[in-house]
Amino acid sequence: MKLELSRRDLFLAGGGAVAGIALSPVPWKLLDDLAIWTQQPSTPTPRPAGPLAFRHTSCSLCPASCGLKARCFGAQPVGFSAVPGHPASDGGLCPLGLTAHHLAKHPFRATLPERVSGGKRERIDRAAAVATLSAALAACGKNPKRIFAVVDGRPGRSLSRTWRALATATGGLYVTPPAAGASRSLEALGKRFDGGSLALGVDFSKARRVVSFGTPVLTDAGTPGLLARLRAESRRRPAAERIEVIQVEATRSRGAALADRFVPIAPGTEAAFALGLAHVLLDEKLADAAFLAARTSGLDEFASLAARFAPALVEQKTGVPAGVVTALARDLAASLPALVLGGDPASAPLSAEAEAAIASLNLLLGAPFGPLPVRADAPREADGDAKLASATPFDALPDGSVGLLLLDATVAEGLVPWERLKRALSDGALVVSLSPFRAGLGEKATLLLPGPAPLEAMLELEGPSDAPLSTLALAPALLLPPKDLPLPEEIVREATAAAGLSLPAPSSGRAAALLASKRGRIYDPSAASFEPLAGIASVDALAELFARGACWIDDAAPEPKGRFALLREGEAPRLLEAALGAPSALPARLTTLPRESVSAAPPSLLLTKLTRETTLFTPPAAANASAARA
Amino acid sequence: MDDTLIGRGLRRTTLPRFLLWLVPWAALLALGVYAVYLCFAVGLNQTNMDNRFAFGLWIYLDLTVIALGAGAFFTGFLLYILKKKELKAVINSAVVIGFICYSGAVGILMVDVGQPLRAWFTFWHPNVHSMLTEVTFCLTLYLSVLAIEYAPLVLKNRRVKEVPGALVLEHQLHKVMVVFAGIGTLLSFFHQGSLGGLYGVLRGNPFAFRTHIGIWPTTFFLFILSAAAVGPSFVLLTTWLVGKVSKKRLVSPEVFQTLAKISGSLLLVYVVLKGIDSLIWINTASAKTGVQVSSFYAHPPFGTWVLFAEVVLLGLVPAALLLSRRVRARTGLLVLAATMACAGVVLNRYVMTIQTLALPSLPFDSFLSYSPSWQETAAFLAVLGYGVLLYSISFRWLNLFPEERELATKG
Amino acid sequence: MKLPAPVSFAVGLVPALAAGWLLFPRLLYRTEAQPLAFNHKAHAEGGMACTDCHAVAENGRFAGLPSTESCAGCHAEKGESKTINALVASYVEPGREVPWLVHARQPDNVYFPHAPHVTTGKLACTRCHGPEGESTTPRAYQVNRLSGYSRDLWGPSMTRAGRKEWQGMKMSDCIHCHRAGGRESACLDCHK
Amino acid sequence: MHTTKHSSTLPAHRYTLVVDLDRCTGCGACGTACAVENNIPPANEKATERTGTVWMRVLEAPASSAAGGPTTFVPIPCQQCDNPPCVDVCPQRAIEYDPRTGIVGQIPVRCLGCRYCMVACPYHTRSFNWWSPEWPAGMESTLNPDVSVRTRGVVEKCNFCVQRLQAARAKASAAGQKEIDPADYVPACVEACPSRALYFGDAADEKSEVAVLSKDGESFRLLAALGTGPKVFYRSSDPVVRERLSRTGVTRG
Repeated sequence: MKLELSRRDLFLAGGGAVAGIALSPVPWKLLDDLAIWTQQPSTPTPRPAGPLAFRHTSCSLCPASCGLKARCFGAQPVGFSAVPGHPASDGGLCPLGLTAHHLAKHPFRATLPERVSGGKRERIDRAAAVATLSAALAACGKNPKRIFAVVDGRPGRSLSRTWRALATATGGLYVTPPAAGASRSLEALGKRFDGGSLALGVDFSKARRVVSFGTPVLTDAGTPGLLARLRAESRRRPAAERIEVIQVEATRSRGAALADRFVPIAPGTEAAFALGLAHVLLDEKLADAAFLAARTSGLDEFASLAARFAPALVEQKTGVPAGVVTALARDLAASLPALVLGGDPASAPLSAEAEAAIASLNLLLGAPFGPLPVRADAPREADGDAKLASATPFDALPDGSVGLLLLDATVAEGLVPWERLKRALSDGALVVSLSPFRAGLGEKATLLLPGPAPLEAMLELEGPSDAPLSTLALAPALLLPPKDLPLPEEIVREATAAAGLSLPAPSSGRAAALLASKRGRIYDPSAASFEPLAGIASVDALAELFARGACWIDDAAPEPKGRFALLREGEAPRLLEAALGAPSALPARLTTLPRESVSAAPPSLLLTKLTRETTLFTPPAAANASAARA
Repeated sequence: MDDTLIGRGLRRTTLPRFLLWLVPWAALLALGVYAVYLCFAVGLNQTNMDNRFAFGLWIYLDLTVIALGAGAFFTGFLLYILKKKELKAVINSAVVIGFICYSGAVGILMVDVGQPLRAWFTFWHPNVHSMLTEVTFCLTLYLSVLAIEYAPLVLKNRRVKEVPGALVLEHQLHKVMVVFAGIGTLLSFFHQGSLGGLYGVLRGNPFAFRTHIGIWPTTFFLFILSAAAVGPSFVLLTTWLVGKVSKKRLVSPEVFQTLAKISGSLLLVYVVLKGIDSLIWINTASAKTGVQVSSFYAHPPFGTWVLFAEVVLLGLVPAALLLSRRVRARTGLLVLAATMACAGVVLNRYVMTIQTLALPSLPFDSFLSYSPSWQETAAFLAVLGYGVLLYSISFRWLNLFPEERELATKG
Repeated sequence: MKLPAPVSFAVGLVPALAAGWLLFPRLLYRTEAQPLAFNHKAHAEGGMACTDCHAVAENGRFAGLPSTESCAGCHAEKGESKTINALVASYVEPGREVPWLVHARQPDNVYFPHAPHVTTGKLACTRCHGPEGESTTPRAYQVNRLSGYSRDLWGPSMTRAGRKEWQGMKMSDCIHCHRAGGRESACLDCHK
Repeated sequence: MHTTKHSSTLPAHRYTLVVDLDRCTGCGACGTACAVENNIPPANEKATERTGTVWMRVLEAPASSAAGGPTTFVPIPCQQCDNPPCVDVCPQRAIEYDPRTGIVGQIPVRCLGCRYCMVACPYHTRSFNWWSPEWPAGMESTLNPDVSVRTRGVVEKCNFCVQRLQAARAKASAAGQKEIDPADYVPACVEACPSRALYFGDAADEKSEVAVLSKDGESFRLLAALGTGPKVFYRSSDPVVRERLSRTGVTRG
């Protein structure tokens, strides 16, 4: 019997198979699974790394030292919010701070020492790093053209003592960069006090008019958003209490665009403009006569200088219509208290003469002790017996003299431009950076000793030097540094020892020094309350508070006795010459991310959202290109 | 093999020449396929569309080819439902063109969406309020109808006929064709309309938004009408073009007359209604949103000339021409008028898509520009290449013009 | 001899049915072993409640599975049993978390809060998780090869016919229960 | 808790954002906090302001007067319209208006990426994922586990940090409360704004700050004439700014 298989049988069997599959779960289950499959994330699936907890610390990226409330899953922070009422920041945070937890994973992060030789960058081990550094240290001091210099972005820390001791041991320099914001104006004014140098801060809440010669007061200086907030709040108050911001600047910067009044001015003619305002104030007897009589000296000499700057001349020099100069001066006099701030070392530095003229103008307006209060530095460890080098200002760094340059991790390129540093270096100098990033100055260094990234180590953070009161946080670490990270401070110590030099043991006495001062109050962010420092029982208790993210704030300092000189000895001729000089070139108009220029760390990659996906800010590449041109 | 595939009594060029003719179109298709591959593999960042110009060349293309492809349903409607027997001469060609237009549009749409694998969710979780749902449903269904209408053409091929059952199937299909023509017409009415509704429902866009009649904005009806009007014109145009290229007489002149008359009359109705709609729009848009209609035309290059060109130059004028017996008598003028009619609808679809997106919306927006990337253009041209290929093959091996043999033996 | 039509049909039908019902599930799911032979029943008989290990925190977050640290609260040292030895040696001592394969884990875009269900809604754990607490060894974890999700989301039966309430954790199951109780919900109540 | 109560007994919430334009300095903190909270990836190398994924966009409006005058920065998240033009256009119900919160939700896993909603939205607050999201190695560990990551080819937008509402509801549930503590539900942008230009709350509560602020004469809404009913209000003490920003953009001059 032979089985005949026809095409019909095949069709039937095929039909049966189709029916069988249709009657099985296959099609329906597959349909469902495929639907889910098309929704499969080809993306990371974030899972909590532990239970949710909030931890407090302070941001170390810029001098503002804002309080951070970190939302953490297990040990992993996933976001920050500001801490309302925090003494340093009062609830403000900037884009840089909001992304601080990304920096440990930044693509430019370095976790091993790197050396650049012959134009090639190579990773080296700890021993090689120590050897390179110790050879360079040993060579220092022998040749006066190849000295050692260390740049410290945040002087006054316990670590700063180590750097000062190292400078002493090698016969080198301990260099401090200018502080960001309005510090230069405050210094210029403080120097005129006859009781010696006086530290002043800025208290915007006490001013009705803020005249800024390029200081980004609304956008980028001091506590993020503070002046914008104060100004907006004042608008709901009677007209006489409103705060107005007047920006005097050569370009329509972001700050100028936001100011209530923008006075475009020929670049480099700020001194003439300030003296013009002084002229009107004195000529029309609008200056704060009581303050001048009680608190200043040298009015006649200054008046005769200012007399030369009639509004007509000022118009000719600065391009600002005479009427605008007069009206502004009258408005300032009518809306006291007013204050005037100079440029910003990071974005728009002014000449010393312009700062001097601005200091005089502040005196005519009676700004000191009101909008410009006296402040004291946060308590520091006493030098004691230790022989420690004193600070050399960055501007005073001699050209072509440095054979070994050590850049602390806190040094920001915006305040310490590489072009200026290069001038100070002698041929074949070794540039050591302790930055954890292969970016900014870390990229320029020939020996990179990367340390812990932001949030990976406890840091001593003082608030900005132009804040009305000093603050201090011993900000706890949130993240663990990579396991095998060689600590740069240890490498430096080893290399120093290998070079036959000695350093004092590392100290950590800041909390003790603070406690001993009995000054100020401490803010506990978890309780959102202040406690007088005098009430803290022990250094351990204080340290524990700091470990919970606390922040100390100073008491208001008493008004000192003494007078300000309206002009310093021999200042008048220089001032006159500068104010009558020709305008300078127009600076490029850039809008960098807030605080980008004063941060030692590169911005998180997420901030490309702002620089690439909005038109608000100049992309970093364009900013670098035009900075190089300038 | 090739010879035996060509319909009896039809004369076609030699196979090598035919293949040579296909080469450039195949190249176009291949380039487009590569562009589509890029869009799938790398993503839609290969296009120049962006968050503000979220629709671009492709959506415009879809709207346009579907309007032009309307000849398929409308000729079917005229032939099978209204019994305009003379249109039998072009129905096959119209079906092929419709199939090309619709399949091209659906294909491009699948590239245009970011997650084509999820496109079928529309059937699973449909939002009945969305015009796009209506478009998706009707388009897919109508494409299936077109495939069914296409099938008899293939089945009647000399060689396919020899397969047992093919003729029976063809005969059965022929008997129910009137049903499919009806279904096709209904579906087409809906998706042509909902394509218009796509923009007419945009409440946030005073330029595109139109008064609603029932649940549909007026653009719903205008799109149906304009598509029905230019469909016959496009059939006329393609038939004439195929005749020119193949150097053959394919249909008798009366067919052109009928197509032109129908197209002209519908176009006239469309233009009148479009005019009325524009007047209503001008008077209600500003009343509702405070926007003067003139400000829509204050952003060059979109001046009032656009409206004029759409309604008068490429609307009223071709309508008049197509309705004039003296114009119809001269093929050159007739073809010009049909071209103008098609151009009017092409412009309308352009305006609805591009001007809608380009006009500023927020108070600090500016007029936006957009130019397609080469990938978008290549994918666009691939539809053209695919169309010519499929049409050429169909023309060679299927009997697209039933009158052709007769006319060839006669003349 | 010619085959009768039903026979030809059956020649196709039967293997297809067999493949669809018997082979397909094996192909679709992959079985993975749990890291430890955890005994729920022993813990429950020891007087522990589900929430002793799987608690809702004060902030409303469900803690999920207990950390190794909490296991170590009772099982810090070896000796009691093989499983405990393994726990101590592999996880407690090196301080690692146990990589449990979670039957009830939902896709990443799903947000399921325990607090409204357990605390407010007073639903028993068993309502959704079944008699998991009575198990003496952990059930084998089956993962869908296509979707990568646990088989428990679909339920044990391929057809989902006749399944118990706790068998299956698909969106339709959630919706079913919510609708039955007249509880309205929006997409973003349960999706993130 | 909403999910456990019958709808008829539910009080309707109207979560509302008020933006004080006097305070905004365009610093970008809101958008940054938003990107961190919502797991928005860093910009692709080729991304521009028109192809980026930005939920909270800050735009610079022209100066308020011809003579220059201060610039106004306008942060624009999804306007959470009460009469949203986007919901009805989605072909597969990937957008939903929740009548209990007023939040317009977009469900990326349902989205097929047709971008019709983007065309429909006059505020341009949606982003299409033109690229696959990518994070540098290791940075995924900083992602927020409360928000799922979206894939290439889908549309996304602001949802008022609804995950924070979810968390607040769960917290209320755990504490046996029916209503959330308003302090527990604050979107990331509001929390981040250093000049406190953003106010958030439930406008259904007549006494809430947002209810009061949104009703006074200084508040207005963008494109109010279109009838979309946004729940994002803007306010300015400058009548010129108010007038200019409440216009429809197509109107020239």
